[in-house]
Amino acid sequence: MIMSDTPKPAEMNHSSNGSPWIEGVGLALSRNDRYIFTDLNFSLAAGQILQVEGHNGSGKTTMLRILCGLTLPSEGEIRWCGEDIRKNLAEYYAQLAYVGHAPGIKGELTPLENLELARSMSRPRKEADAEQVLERLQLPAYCDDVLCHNLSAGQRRRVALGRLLMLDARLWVLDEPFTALDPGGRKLVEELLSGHAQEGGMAVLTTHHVVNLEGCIVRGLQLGT
Amino acid sequence: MIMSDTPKPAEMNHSSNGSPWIEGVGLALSRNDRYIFTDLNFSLAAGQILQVEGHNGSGKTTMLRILCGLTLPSEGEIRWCGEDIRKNLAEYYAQLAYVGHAPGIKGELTPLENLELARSMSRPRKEADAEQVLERLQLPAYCDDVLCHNLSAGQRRRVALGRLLMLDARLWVLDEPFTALDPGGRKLVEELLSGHAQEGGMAVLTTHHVVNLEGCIVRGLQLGT
Amino acid sequence: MSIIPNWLYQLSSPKNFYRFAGIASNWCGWIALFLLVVGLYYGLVNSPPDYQQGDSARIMYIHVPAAWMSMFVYMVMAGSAAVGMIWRIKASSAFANASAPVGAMFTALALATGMLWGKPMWGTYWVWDARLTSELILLFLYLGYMALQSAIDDRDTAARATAILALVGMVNITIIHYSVEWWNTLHQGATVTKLDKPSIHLSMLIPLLVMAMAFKFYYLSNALRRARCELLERERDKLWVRELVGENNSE
Amino acid sequence: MSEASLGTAFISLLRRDLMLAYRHRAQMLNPLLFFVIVVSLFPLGLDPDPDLLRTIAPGVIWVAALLAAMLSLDSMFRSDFDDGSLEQLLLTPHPLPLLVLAKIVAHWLISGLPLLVLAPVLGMLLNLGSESLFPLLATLALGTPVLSLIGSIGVALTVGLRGGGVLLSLLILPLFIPVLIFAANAVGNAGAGMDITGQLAFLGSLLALAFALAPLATAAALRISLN
Amino acid sequence: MSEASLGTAFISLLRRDLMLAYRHRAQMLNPLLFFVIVVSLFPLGLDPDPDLLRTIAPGVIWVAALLAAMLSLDSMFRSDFDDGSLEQLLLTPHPLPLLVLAKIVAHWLISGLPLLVLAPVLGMLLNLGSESLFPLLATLALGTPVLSLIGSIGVALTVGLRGGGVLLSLLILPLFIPVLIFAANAVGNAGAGMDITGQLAFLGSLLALAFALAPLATAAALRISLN
Ligand code: HEM
Ligand SMILES: Nc1ncnc2c1ncn2[C@@H]1O[C@H](COP(=O)(O)OP(=O)(O)OP(=O)(O)O)[C@@H](O)[C@H]1O
Ligand SMILES: Nc1ncnc2c1ncn2[C@@H]1O[C@H](COP(=O)(O)OP(=O)(O)OP(=O)(O)O)[C@@H](O)[C@H]1O
Ligand SMILES: [Mg+2]
Ligand SMILES: [Mg+2]
Repeated sequence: MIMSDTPKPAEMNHSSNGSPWIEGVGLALSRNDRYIFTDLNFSLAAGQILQVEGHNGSGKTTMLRILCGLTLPSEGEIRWCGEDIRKNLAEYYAQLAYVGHAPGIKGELTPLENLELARSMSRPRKEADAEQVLERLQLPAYCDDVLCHNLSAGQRRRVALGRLLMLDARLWVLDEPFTALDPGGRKLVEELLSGHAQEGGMAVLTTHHVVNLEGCIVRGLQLGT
Repeated sequence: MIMSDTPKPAEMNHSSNGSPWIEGVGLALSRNDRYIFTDLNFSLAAGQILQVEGHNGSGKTTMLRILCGLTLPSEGEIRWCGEDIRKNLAEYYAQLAYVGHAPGIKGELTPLENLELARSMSRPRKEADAEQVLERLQLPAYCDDVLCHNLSAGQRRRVALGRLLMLDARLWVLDEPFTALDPGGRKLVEELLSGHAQEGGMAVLTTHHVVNLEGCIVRGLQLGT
Repeated sequence: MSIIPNWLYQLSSPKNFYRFAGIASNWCGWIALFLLVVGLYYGLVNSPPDYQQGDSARIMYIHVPAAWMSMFVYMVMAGSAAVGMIWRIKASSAFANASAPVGAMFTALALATGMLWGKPMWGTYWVWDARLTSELILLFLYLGYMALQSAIDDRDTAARATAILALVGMVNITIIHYSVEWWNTLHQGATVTKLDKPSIHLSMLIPLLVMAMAFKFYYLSNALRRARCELLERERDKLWVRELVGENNSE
Repeated sequence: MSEASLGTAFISLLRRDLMLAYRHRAQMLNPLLFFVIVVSLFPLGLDPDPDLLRTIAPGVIWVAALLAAMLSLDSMFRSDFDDGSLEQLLLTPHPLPLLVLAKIVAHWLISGLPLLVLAPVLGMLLNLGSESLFPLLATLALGTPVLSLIGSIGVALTVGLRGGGVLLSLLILPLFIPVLIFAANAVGNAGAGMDITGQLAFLGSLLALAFALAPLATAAALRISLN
Repeated sequence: MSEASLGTAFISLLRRDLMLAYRHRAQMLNPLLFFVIVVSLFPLGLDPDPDLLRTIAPGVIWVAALLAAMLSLDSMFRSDFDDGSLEQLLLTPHPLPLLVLAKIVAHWLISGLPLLVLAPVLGMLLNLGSESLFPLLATLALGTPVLSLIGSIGVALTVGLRGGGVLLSLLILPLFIPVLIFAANAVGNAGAGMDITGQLAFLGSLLALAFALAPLATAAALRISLN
């Protein structure tokens, strides 16, 4: 079940140079007394990207939700810089940005309003400007005044991904970020990801598609048998 | 804007051999008085597959909804065997199966219940059996008793696609059917599609991914500039 | 298009309607003003005080036309919304939308004048009487129409949805009108609108009718002006609007 | 090639809605409990003078019925809209008004019928005389289906919209009022020994009218809302 | 690296919820209209005798408050849950109970405050004496926030938890009842010239208790529901 596991010495490294790292230790989850996965271990250092893989229903989404502290694992824990995230959720969440299956944007607000809202709810990136972010995400200008529920699926996803650029998060957790995006949009997200990694950020993502992350350290985590 | 258009003689052919065909004539749609597309024409004969292409927000979903008669075009009409579908919606709908962005399955019902419901609401395929369909869609057996909102995204999508196998529809309209599916699932849907085409069915689909439909006549319709 | 006369069909194009409405709204406005002055003079100054009610009866010249208009406007609104929905005529929907605030205003006016009149006549501003209540409901219907319209942001969809609402609300109009017969109420029964023999003196009837006409023309003038604005906004990307705006700018 | 049967579709849809309601028992009880609370609030909060209670009983029970219908109407098409089932409903070969009717019937079975069952008990709580009991039941039997029928139009018009609940009530409460007036009036008059066939006839014809027109209007409204 | 400010988050969330309710200025009128309609249902259904109306006025206004709370509670977390905003709310660095409080405040501003503004007018329509006006306002001011606070717990428990049982109704409605009884009672007594400090004190302490505990309970319930 475990494809890649960091040996202990590596962890020592992380802590010594002061940059953050995250690890999952002995994770297991059962639903209705059926184990979806057991004894899952991984670890991720600054500048690395973890790609969670597995067939439909193998527990990828569940695993990401555990990573975010949304779902309680049946066994094991998530550690941020060596400490269980449950000990200091607030500090952990200040470093985290999550984009899940559900976009987490309000259909009755415009893209601009949604991004402004996202910014004010967590730790904002200093230089972030909602309008520029939307431009960066190649959302056509006429969309600025259209309510999000009128946008197309791909446009909505772009707005949701805009959150990553509004927040100053070290750890990105992305559940199938490429869904609904056209090839141009996919390329864009790949660029965002590798840029983030090069700045020393971390990302955990799932996708059923081939991703092209040049110049990044991509690790794999295989779920399901 | 039009990439492929069937010449008149082809239409004559369709009608003469009695198999159905569908065409869109001079379609245009405006939202809040802004045109999303204008003067769109296409036509599709039995055994063919139409792949609608375009960047995010180019109007693919809207176009499929027009095809289903859900959205009223600002101009133009859809014709089924040469006749405006609005003239005889019931007969048209007996031939149609639509799987949209929203799965159209109830989260509080089990997959089996959902498929049974789908069958009883439209013209069922004679030999269709919900349990076999779920098996064909490679849904693990334990899912049969799990409520759909507990299923994973990909599993839910499989249930939604199950509708295609429960109904006896000549025309499939699929909006990004590959979303959330793992490679195995995608292969499955490709097989379903080419099987359907070989039996003389028609399909209209959108997808941002490369599809491999061997032995099928795949036509393209490009939206957006 | 055989159902609609050709001239009406041509009129229904936004551009022609805009031209026509501009002229008509001006004319109606002036006529309304003239009739209003005449009606008010005859009603408030020149007509005899009522033998039972004295001078307070003069409220009638506002109240009764306003009450009539409140229902009349609703019917026009529902009709034009229906036409707009069925034949997808923007001008017709725009006219329906423009009617709603005017109608609501007349309804509020009828309610207010009725309440003012009620104090000297019945000793109270408000009773929960069938006609009064149904008039209040009519106000809610207008407000509901406007609320629904403002809640839907696609204008075509909004026009069709509000048309259905307006048509369903028509049932209520019947109830308002017959409320006086169905329940025994404080409110006066039909006096003017009895067809055979109006039980009202001619010297009061004439100013009343003049006021009624004045209100009608005011309605037309106001609603046409509003419909014009809405059309202009909706067609802002169309050639004729650009030309129009261009003309004005170059002047 | 087996044909699509309207009867099967109608029954399946009805069964589905009842099943969903049953799985959501909590939500189902909400309007019912609300009904009981509204009715019992009056004897509890007011001074419990038996005569007073008897006078207000018909009105209170009817207003409570109205409000309970309102509460449950809100979710009539919402979840179907959200998960795309409504689209699928529109795409069946069956006449939409009849399918809509199945949903309305389900709504009435869930929200109207229980009131009929509860009404005698509540009437007793409010000292309603036994001579008013039958008229109360009769008006409820004729009137609550009208609420479901008319309400469905409003819900269909507002299904995709935000601020749903309040907007919905703005649209439909005015349309409910005739039912309320005639029904409460009938029960009150029955208590005073008067004849109420007139009111019952009115309610009956309202029901017939609503039954004939509301499914059509609702179906049209749904097609518009989904446009 | 600028820090996340709790104040900003609280205000933005509050503003967002208000904005969602009133996308257009005109929509601010909706709750007010709603109350007028609900309150006018009673005189229509009952016999519109001024004395009778005065007696039932407190009950009527309180039922309207309850209805407004119930109608809007249902959607308090639902749309946030459906579109994933609720997840995002849980993932902010701020203490969840305080963010939840922002949502509760928004709910009260939408469903409770308009009633306070309108109460004098509605009281007049229902012939309520001027001596009852202050007590009515006082009970509404103390009581409606309690409805929002307690209600939020129930909604949070049931938001994702389908078939979760009869919990919601059984949990929140019984808690609403004391509020209603004491409030309606206080207004009634005030009309009869009696002292009502007792009732007000009770409502006040209920409010204090709910204020202290409800956001905590709601936050915990949300975490459980999203698990
Ligand atoms: C708020 C209070 C009132 C309201 C809402 C109200 C409403 C109405 C309405 C809707 C009509 C038109 C009925 C129809 O044409 O079918 C009307 C007509 C009339 N009202 Fe009132 N009214 C009020 C108070 C009064 C009072 C106090 C009086 C005087 C005693 C009065 C006298 C009349 C008369 C004489 C008519 C014309 C009846 C006819 O010929 O149709 N109203 N009112
Ligand atoms: N209550 C439950 N009872 C039984 N099984 C459950 C329950 N809840 C969830 N599951 C199972 O847990 C798994 C959840 O998987 P998850 O959503 O994490 O999958 P995933 O890897 O993200 O899949 P996908 O690629 O389709 O998104 C599914 O197999 C689902 O059937
Ligand atoms: N009310 C509105 N006002 C302005 N634009 C609108 C409105 N409603 C929809 N649109 C626009 O119409 C288009 C809808 O496109 P549609 O959903 O059909 O795109 P799509 O091709 O399916 O895109 P995707 O690949 O992202 O799914 C979008 O560009 C959207 O911004
Ligand atoms: Mg997943
Ligand atoms: Mg799309």
